[in-house]
Amino acid sequence: MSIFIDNTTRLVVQGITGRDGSFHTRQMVEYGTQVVAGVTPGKGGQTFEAVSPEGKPVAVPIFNTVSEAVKATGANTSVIYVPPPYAADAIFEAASSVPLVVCITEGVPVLDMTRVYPFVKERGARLIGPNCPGLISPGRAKVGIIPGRICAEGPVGVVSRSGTLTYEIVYQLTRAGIGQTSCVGIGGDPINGTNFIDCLAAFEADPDTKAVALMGEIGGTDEQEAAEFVRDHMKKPVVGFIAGQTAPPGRRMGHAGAIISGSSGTAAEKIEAFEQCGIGVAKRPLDFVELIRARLSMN
Amino acid sequence: MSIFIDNTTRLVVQGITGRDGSFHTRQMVEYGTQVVAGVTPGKGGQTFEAVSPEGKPVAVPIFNTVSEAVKATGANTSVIYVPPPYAADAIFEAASSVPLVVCITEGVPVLDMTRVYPFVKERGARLIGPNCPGLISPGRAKVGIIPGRICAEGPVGVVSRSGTLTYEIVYQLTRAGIGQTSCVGIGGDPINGTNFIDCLAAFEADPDTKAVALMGEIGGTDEQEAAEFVRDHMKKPVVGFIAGQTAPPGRRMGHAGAIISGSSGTAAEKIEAFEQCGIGVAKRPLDFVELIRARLSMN
Amino acid sequence: MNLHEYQAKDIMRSHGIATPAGDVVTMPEAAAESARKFGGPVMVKAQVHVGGRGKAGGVKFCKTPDEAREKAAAILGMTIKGLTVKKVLIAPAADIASEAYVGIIVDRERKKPVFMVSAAGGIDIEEVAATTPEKIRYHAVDVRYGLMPFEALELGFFLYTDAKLARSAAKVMQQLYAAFMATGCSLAEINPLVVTPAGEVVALDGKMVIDDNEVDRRPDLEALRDADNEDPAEVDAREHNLTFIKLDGNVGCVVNGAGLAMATMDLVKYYGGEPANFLDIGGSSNPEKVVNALRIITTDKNVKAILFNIFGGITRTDDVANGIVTAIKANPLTVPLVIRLTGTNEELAMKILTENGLTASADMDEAVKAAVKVAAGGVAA
Amino acid sequence: MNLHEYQAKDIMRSHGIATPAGDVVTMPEAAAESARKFGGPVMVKAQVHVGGRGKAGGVKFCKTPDEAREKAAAILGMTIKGLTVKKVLIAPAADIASEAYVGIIVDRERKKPVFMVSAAGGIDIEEVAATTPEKIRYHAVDVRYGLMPFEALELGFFLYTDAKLARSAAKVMQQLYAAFMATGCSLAEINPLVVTPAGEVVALDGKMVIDDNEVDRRPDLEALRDADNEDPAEVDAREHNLTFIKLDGNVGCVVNGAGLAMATMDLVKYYGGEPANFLDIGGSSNPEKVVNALRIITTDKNVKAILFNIFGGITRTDDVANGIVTAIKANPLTVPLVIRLTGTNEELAMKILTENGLTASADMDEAVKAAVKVAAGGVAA
Repeated sequence: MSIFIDNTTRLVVQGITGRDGSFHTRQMVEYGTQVVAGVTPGKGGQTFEAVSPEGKPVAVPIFNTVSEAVKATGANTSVIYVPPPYAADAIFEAASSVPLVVCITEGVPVLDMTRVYPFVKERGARLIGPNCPGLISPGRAKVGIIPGRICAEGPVGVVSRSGTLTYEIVYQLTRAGIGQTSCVGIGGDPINGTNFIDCLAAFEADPDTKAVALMGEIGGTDEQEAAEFVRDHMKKPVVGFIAGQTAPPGRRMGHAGAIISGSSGTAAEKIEAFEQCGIGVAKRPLDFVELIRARLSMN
Repeated sequence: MSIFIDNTTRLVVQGITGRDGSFHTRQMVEYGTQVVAGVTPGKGGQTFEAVSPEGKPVAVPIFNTVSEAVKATGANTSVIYVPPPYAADAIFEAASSVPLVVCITEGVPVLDMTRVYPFVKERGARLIGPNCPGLISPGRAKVGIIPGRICAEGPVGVVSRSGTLTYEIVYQLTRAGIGQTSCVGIGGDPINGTNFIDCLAAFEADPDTKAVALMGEIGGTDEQEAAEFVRDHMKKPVVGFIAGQTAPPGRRMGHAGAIISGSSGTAAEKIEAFEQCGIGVAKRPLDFVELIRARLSMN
Repeated sequence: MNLHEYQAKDIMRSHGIATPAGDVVTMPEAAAESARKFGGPVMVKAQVHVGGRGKAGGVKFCKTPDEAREKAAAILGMTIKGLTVKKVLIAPAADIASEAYVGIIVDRERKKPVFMVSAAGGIDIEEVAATTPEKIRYHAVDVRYGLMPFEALELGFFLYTDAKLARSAAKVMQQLYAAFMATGCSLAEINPLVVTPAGEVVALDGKMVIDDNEVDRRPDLEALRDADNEDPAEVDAREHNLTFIKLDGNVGCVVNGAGLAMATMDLVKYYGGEPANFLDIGGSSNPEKVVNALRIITTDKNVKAILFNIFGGITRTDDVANGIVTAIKANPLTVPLVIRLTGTNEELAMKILTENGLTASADMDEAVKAAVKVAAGGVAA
Repeated sequence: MNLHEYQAKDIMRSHGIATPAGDVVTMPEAAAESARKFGGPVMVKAQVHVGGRGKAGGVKFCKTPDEAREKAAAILGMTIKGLTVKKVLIAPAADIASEAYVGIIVDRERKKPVFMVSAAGGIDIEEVAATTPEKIRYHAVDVRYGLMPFEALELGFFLYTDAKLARSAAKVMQQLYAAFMATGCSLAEINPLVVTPAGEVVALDGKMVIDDNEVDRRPDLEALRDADNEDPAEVDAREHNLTFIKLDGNVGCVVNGAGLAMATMDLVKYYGGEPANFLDIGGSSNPEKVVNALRIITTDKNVKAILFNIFGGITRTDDVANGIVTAIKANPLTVPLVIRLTGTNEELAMKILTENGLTASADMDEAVKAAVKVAAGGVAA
């Protein structure tokens, strides 16, 4: 089992002919994801060529609009690789047609997100991102840009606000022989569609997930709320890490959301929340391996 | 029993110091309605004088905002007598604080209502109107402008799109000794907060209501949908009337909603829907008396 | 409030929609001059607030300035559905590759502005809706979010398979939506939306209807009104805060409230008469309104009897009685008057009427029957 | 992106907010001239992108033009929190009856713009929030509907009991909200909002921070940037699509991805070192980026070792290796270099480095430990 995506995922790629979209579509197809459609307005009727895990050519049909693509192919998930000024519209379009939308685009204005967020909720859709690496359920499907070969099937759920840091930790877990049910990058922006709690709840409900690794960052209070959720609603063990312990206040550390405002959003208060709520604290990425291993062996 | 308003109604009047607001507030208080607050920005702290049914002076406190009024008095219903350009904002304000909002104002732009409608729904509030006479539950409370003395307590629920036509019919019923549980004017505008079906469902659920009188008009398809609802979901008898049988197509008959567009919205098709769905058809207002009487005696 | 084609096009142009330049003229010679200026074939189009101008002969294609003068002379002064043509629009005749339809109305069922678009434009859209409904696509706009770019593009692709045209059409959708909202419309329509041989998407005809409730709060919209092109009695009534619609019967009706006014007309018909009008004096009971109502009704020479039907709620019936007395003292009536009054201050009203030699009934059916009878030549009640 | 006070006020003024006229000057004599023009006492205010100007001595009250010249001379060239003051704003000193605070921020928890208003203005709002939270009212705006008039008025009445002042303040709320949305802000603030003795509501100081993501798509906003008032290395980095923040340590870090960059800094600290910077080369692996990153880092004389930490996902590690080789061939390094590379094309990258006399580790902890050691004066790895 896994969360959000699996073998039944039928993916439409918005911006399939763009630089990032085309590269990652090939990667996703190669990983075995069922990419059933692409969307690029004006290229409807063309096809996009990729190669299956078995080395066979795959021709993905391209449509002008998401609604056409969904109608023709039964897509149930969309991934968005369009430039920031058009990303909000792409999310609106996707959420109008499919229940799961993954937006990779970095640089979406936060005021756009104040409109996107209620829209997606009203539609009853789930948005992951924006500004995220997407997600992967090893051996089943990947949607986004997480490198497939660093992952392995196994019992750990991974959820993170950042991209390459997630890869680092997943890679270390995999090298140590600890595989994953699903790895979800929720994104580093101040407003995103899916938060830690959504993922923790899904992992708690997933029978195959035995432990969860959570990578937070400075900024906001999502990690504190996640910690309370772990304390109040989770039976499964959780190990957490906070990036940005050395970050100075008032400076945005790359991610639009990674900023310590006044006295709030510091790594120290998040780590304290973890400790108080029974979350194992990894002081450095490498610590995940032993902390997770210990918790898995307790089961 | 009654629908929407009764002895527990605690009313705040928006625009209490205006020409219409002050007149009708006195009428409502005199009828025995619990008018607990008024709102006129800038007159907060003053009081509005009225006279109770027992002839005693009543001092209604005035507030600057609805939220203050609700906080101080526990008001649970608002009635709006403010000029059309401000009516939409008054509805937004009311729906943010109380679950029942009655807007009397005539002339609210329909594009304002396209924003008001989803807002009220999101808040889980009920809006009656705009451009309506409000409602009355004889012997319990009146909210709006329906003259109290033409009504009497009894077993008939009344729902109507128009004002004085309703008075006419209620008056004829009352004169014939047939009283009412509640009389609701839902208003004559193309977009209003509460429709026939909402009221029919409430009357069906109200144990004291034994029959329903429904006054429709040309324009739209609300009466047709109401007829289907009566057929599919109501056990209680309903008698209906359609005003505008002689109205020419394409001309708006006073009410913004009373217009026959193309071949739809005619009185003939509405009357046919009534007949097909088992609604007794009053050919003229006077016919209500005998049609209702016959149905009440069958119980 | 209906706008003329040229006014609708001006508004659309100000929102960025491409629409051919044209001149509005009132004299045949000016039409010829305008045609000369455009230097090619032109259309001469009657500017009246009714549909079906074309079928009525109000739209003509002219190859030369002389022809434009001739056709303009024929159209100016023409009567279309009761309205006299006082202005014509002279616009260059367009070379058309395809014709589509784009319209927005406020839909009462969905409670939203709804786009209707069809590649089968140029003709009556109601006909398309009735005969080939699959050729129309409807799209309801959630005004909280506005028309989203992807929605506009979906509509564009419904009209054109070519991506460039679809994008141009999508832009027109956005612009028309902006114009619709900014102008407080209940309807905005481009029919036809054409593609020129050069591949441009152009609005060849435009129609807008503004919500009267918006006009009330916005003087800038009131300035667009062409009272010249409306029934003078209706204009007169509106200026005195009365709602009046002329009909073809002989029983003049004065009623308070729109629903009761319609029901009164219906009852006139029920008893074998024909109403001469819809007239709602509204909720306030200023005697002056009654005076104006009587003045307007009596200008209709078809009226053979006048029926008052007043249910006093907010309206005080004594005010109405005073208004009637004042009006007929100033201008004695030449047709019989039947009065029904009940409700607020009914007794006082009856007293005022009696003192002035008038009688009244408290019963609606009785009064309507009497009015129908006297209008048909019977004796006054 | 931070705006200067005078820029924020210009934008507020263009949205209708009353705010005193002022002159931005760069020379003391011009300050005196401006003060002469205003003809009364003035404020001389440093225009720098940091808070706490007042406490740092960057805001002064001056009674005469001579005093304005003197104070301007003192403030111009002053360094506040590392930034040199190059402009001062000269504005008439206002006679103040009361001071309030009005701010809007995008709140990540509510996912909406949130108003914060307080009658206790003129001082640090975070202090008010900490000590007397009941003096602040928060109001989240649903952007689908915008700030509604009744909401603005509620906020107005929270500030002032007088209805006229409350209405004036409500108008300011609407205008500030409009400015906030139109300018793509993440913060907009008026502190203080004052009432003049004449009863006018005026913005005496204004602050705006624009969302960098908005700046990226709107050249009109980019034009407001004052690169003069930012760290030159950070400006340089931004112009080359790198995210760089200077810190006080001695281990220069080059990392791909913000989260990994922060984790790398943290690990430097964990092993007893101090990071000299945050530097994210992003997801794309153009060798040119690596060249620029090295150039920017090596301008910092505190840097005693440079650490690369690259996890190749989208980023191709061979591109990074090529960038390193190119950069050090052009400008040989004067400090030791420690490289950690793993992921996409890792073997090719290792080969490129080895051929050029460089070594690399695949292990993050090992590399960080080595970098800390050499920076502290140990031997290069």
